[in-house]
Amino acid sequence: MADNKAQTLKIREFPVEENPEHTYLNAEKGIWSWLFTVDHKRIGLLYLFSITLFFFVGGLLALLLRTELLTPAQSIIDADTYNQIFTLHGAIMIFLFIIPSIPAALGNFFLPMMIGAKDVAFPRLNLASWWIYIFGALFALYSIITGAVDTGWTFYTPYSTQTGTSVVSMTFAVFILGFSSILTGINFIVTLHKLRSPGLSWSRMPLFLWSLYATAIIQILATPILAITVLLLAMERILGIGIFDPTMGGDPVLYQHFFWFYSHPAVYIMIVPAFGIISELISTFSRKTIFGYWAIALSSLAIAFIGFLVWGHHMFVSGQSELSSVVFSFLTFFVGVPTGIKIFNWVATMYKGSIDLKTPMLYALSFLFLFTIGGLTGIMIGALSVNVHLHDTYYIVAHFHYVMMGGTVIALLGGLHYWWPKMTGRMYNELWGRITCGIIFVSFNMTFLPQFIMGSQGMPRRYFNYVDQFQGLHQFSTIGSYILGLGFMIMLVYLVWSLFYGPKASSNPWKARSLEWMASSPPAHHNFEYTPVILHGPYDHHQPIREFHMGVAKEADEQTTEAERETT
Amino acid sequence: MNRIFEYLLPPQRSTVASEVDSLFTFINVTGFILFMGIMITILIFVIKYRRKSEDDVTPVITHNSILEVTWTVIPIILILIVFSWGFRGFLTLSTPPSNAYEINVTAAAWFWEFRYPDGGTTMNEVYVPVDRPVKFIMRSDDYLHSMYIPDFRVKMDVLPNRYTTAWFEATDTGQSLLFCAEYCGTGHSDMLATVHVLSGNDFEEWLETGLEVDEDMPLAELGEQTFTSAGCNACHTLDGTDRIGPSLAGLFGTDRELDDGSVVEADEDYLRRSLLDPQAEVTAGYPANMPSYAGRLNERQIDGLIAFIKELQDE
Amino acid sequence: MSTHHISTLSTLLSVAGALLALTFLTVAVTWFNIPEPFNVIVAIAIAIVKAAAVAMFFMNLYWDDRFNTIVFLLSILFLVIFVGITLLDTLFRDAGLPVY
Amino acid sequence: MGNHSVATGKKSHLQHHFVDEDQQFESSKFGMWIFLVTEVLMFGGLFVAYIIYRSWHPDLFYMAAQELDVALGATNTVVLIGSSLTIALAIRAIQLDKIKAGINYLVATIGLAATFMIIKYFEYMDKFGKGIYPGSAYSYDGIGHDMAVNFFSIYYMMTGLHGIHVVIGIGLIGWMTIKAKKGLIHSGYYTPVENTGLFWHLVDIIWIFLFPLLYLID
Repeated sequence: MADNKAQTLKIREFPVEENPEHTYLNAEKGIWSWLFTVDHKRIGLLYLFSITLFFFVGGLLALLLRTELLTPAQSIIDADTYNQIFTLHGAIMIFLFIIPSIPAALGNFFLPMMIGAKDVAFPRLNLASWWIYIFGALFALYSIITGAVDTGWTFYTPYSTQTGTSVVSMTFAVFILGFSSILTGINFIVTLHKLRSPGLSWSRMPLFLWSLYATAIIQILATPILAITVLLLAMERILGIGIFDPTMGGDPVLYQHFFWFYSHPAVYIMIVPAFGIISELISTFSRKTIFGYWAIALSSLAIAFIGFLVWGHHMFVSGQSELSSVVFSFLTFFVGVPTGIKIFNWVATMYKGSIDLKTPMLYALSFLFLFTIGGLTGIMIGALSVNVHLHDTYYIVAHFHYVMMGGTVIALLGGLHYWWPKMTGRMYNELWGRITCGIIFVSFNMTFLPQFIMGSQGMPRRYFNYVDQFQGLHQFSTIGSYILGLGFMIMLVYLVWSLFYGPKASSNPWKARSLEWMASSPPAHHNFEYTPVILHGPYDHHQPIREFHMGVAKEADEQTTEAERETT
Repeated sequence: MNRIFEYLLPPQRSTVASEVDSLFTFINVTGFILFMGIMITILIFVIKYRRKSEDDVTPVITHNSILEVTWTVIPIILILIVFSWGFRGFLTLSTPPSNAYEINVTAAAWFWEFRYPDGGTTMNEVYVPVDRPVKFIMRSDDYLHSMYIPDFRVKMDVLPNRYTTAWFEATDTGQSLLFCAEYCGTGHSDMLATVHVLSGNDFEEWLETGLEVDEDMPLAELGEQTFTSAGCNACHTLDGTDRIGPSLAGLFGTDRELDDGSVVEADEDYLRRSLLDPQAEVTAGYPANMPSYAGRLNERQIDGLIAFIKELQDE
Repeated sequence: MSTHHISTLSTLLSVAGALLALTFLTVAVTWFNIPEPFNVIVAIAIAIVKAAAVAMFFMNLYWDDRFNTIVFLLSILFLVIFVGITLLDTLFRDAGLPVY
Repeated sequence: MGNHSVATGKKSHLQHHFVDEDQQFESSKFGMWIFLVTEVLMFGGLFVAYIIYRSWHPDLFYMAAQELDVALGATNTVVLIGSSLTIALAIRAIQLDKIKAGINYLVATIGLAATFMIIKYFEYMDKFGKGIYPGSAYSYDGIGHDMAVNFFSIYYMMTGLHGIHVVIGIGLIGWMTIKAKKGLIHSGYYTPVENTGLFWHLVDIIWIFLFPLLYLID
């Protein structure tokens, strides 16, 4: 990778410019300078805007579903519409929101900054990936207009090969979106390998980057299987090739293997980046070195790897061989170990820290609460005999919402508040931030705790109509979901408000130590006007902050002062 | 404590239920202890180590091997316990006793059909003896379905291309609900059946009499009974509102416009053809997904249904 | 670092020659009826040797950064995982083969 | 590891965020290798389907493979190996700044790739003539196995996806030829042609496996 000979670099301190005049936001003007930008920060914001849009669309659909479930049988929409809406809710939230959410929005913005690079390795590919994403979204929209899809986001055969809805165009949308995901993954891996600043060894990489690295690896290895799966599914409908459809000699369980070989690792594409954000938040707001750096970093990779061995735990009652169910169940539990290690490390990081309960930290603590529930209920449904009872019930629905929403979305919100001043140069209202976090935390539990109870009582999922005994819990859950929706609306309002009226943010409001905070807020067009040199780890809160401002002195720069150190 | 778990779970009405529930309880209790441990620790830390001033100095603690090994090993031990416990229950669930009473189950969009060893058939109702293992040998006519009886803690997908099996031994008499747990389209959430657990004598008696079609029952009344027992009500209403198929109210004698544009009168012959070969003449505006009832209904039941539909016309 | 490797003419030609010879070999072994499953094993073994030759000498992995080789082998590893665990299901289903 | 030397004067193809040409070349090639990983896994899905159906119906695969023409398959293997050689020679020529020879080798590669597609076309037409189509259009009854269509579905998916890659490869190599003619690639900057070469060799490798798996079942 590099020349092995140690080089002596002349370095000096580069103080951060407060209230910068030239930033990436005003480097170029006009809508075209945004839509066709190759600046990773602007692409990150394009993604942020898109995922927010789709999050609200998906959320509205969810509220519609919850409203329908206020009463058994029909309340406002009919069964077919209900089926289409829960399919769209799942497909939009997964393919258009949560998979690109943290990596493509926050990752794009901060990955190059955190390693002191000017951009990702392939900026044009990065832009292409966003356009492909938009193109895929348009395809999804097209399939909604031409008859929607009612298969569930899992597209299980043979229902998906026989239903009258526009499955083919939806599968092509998924195919295209997968491509976008792959390009982001390639970009991240190459950037992390090849573009790190001097001194930024693997052991000094922020944990957010380790988690993005693990995520990118999963994206590379799993997404192609999704591509071939949906391609086969589309061919099944177009040509009737009969790999998956039993009426043509195919095997529907084989489809489930194909699907989950992607989709199980995909849940780690969704959650692993969240782990990274939480590591940053807990260390920064405890102002303390992270506990067990390597344990957290390597457990991300371990989760990524084990995640590929456990897909069959979605299929314990699918008719796969009992032998494979047993093997899958056994392997499944080993995802729990590295996940547990992370949680314990985060808690240990807070020990003897200097804990400041700012909004991002409140989200981090909410994450610990909700994600631990999500994880422990995961152990529950990994157990074979209990899974037989709980599979395909609301217990599963509650479990994955606790992991995906209580985990990923909460971490995303934490990260969004944490990096908001850096991205926009403005501070949001702290009080409203904390209130909203409280509202979301409480209403989230109101929405999904009852679903655990319904599930263990035997309420199957994807039910338009239900047995009367569940009505009370359903109504409680629906009311919770309304408050949850309200919480997100409040957040949207105060964040947008801060863009215009928020006070100007300093370059490092949280006194964090990782490299992105050493740039001005908002950052300059090329992030750093110098090549940063990294002397300390990203969590070395005991080191003076000026030692984090080191960079390579320009050759013409005569002021090369005291700090002249050797680095490899 | 017990009350909580009684609330959380459906009643235990099969032999495996207690085994499954004990693991459910174990994981919940251990999980709760772990969860509370973590949350209380966090709470203590947050209160005790609250930031006092902007100049707080924190100690550099990078790791602690003993602690880290501990919190790696203890979870491993716990998950091994949970795995083997779950495995044991799964072995029970997936090995039906050889003397089990076998019932053939066919799932189709959107009803359940049960065939008993001596040739009788019921739809959306299944009668089983208490304290005797019962094995379902299941197959689907179309999509994936899943046979789920919460009270018995059994669930198994029903596939179109091969047989899957599930078994249970009910422990007390009464009724339990059977759900379809694998999403299968429009009528998925209405694809329910009732499990009647009868005592040994009652079951024998039911086999003698219950399966026989009551020759004395008036045709229309038999039709009305068949309308629910055969699952027609999953798709057709009697009050004029549309569901998946057209409502049957006032249908008899009207002209039906078919999806190929032709028009037929809904007379007795048409109704019979619709039952036995539903795809041949599909009413315009409705999906062509009604299953064929050929071989599922006997002659008297078909006549009964026709009589019942005719009667709806008169009212 | 010699990643700008320029292959010699003789390397390229001899690799191509070997590939053609192996192609002939893989067809030729089908003329003798090797019993199952050895015929498949022989055919795949020859294919692996050919693929390795292409990867090492045409795609320059032999001279390249070792990490690229690891990356490439990683794809094979995950494919093996996919096939291996799926076969654990398909080969061990009680009911045997799917009925048409 | 990254930015060791401070960027001095910028050279023609160096993008602003790379420190030097070597870093840029290494990054591109590394990116290409990762992309090849996704290609391997995507084809891999089809290989998995192949392996599972072959394990279920070994007799079918034997019977159906008799319909394929080993001679044509072998010819195509030779053609693709030849094209791999010519593109390797093209890269070598460009590395040595023998642009003219490089262009000739690239054109030869396109010629061989086209030959491959033409042979494939005749193979497909021969099958279609007999009614051997993928999926429900299948109407050939010369194979006494009721799952016969299944083998050909897999056959068409595998060779079809491979064929699409050959066509994409032809496009890429054509583009490289134009670039070379315009003098845009030379010993100082040949990254695109190197990556095209990697892509093309992968297409060859996949065929190396398809050939014995589909044609040589005995």
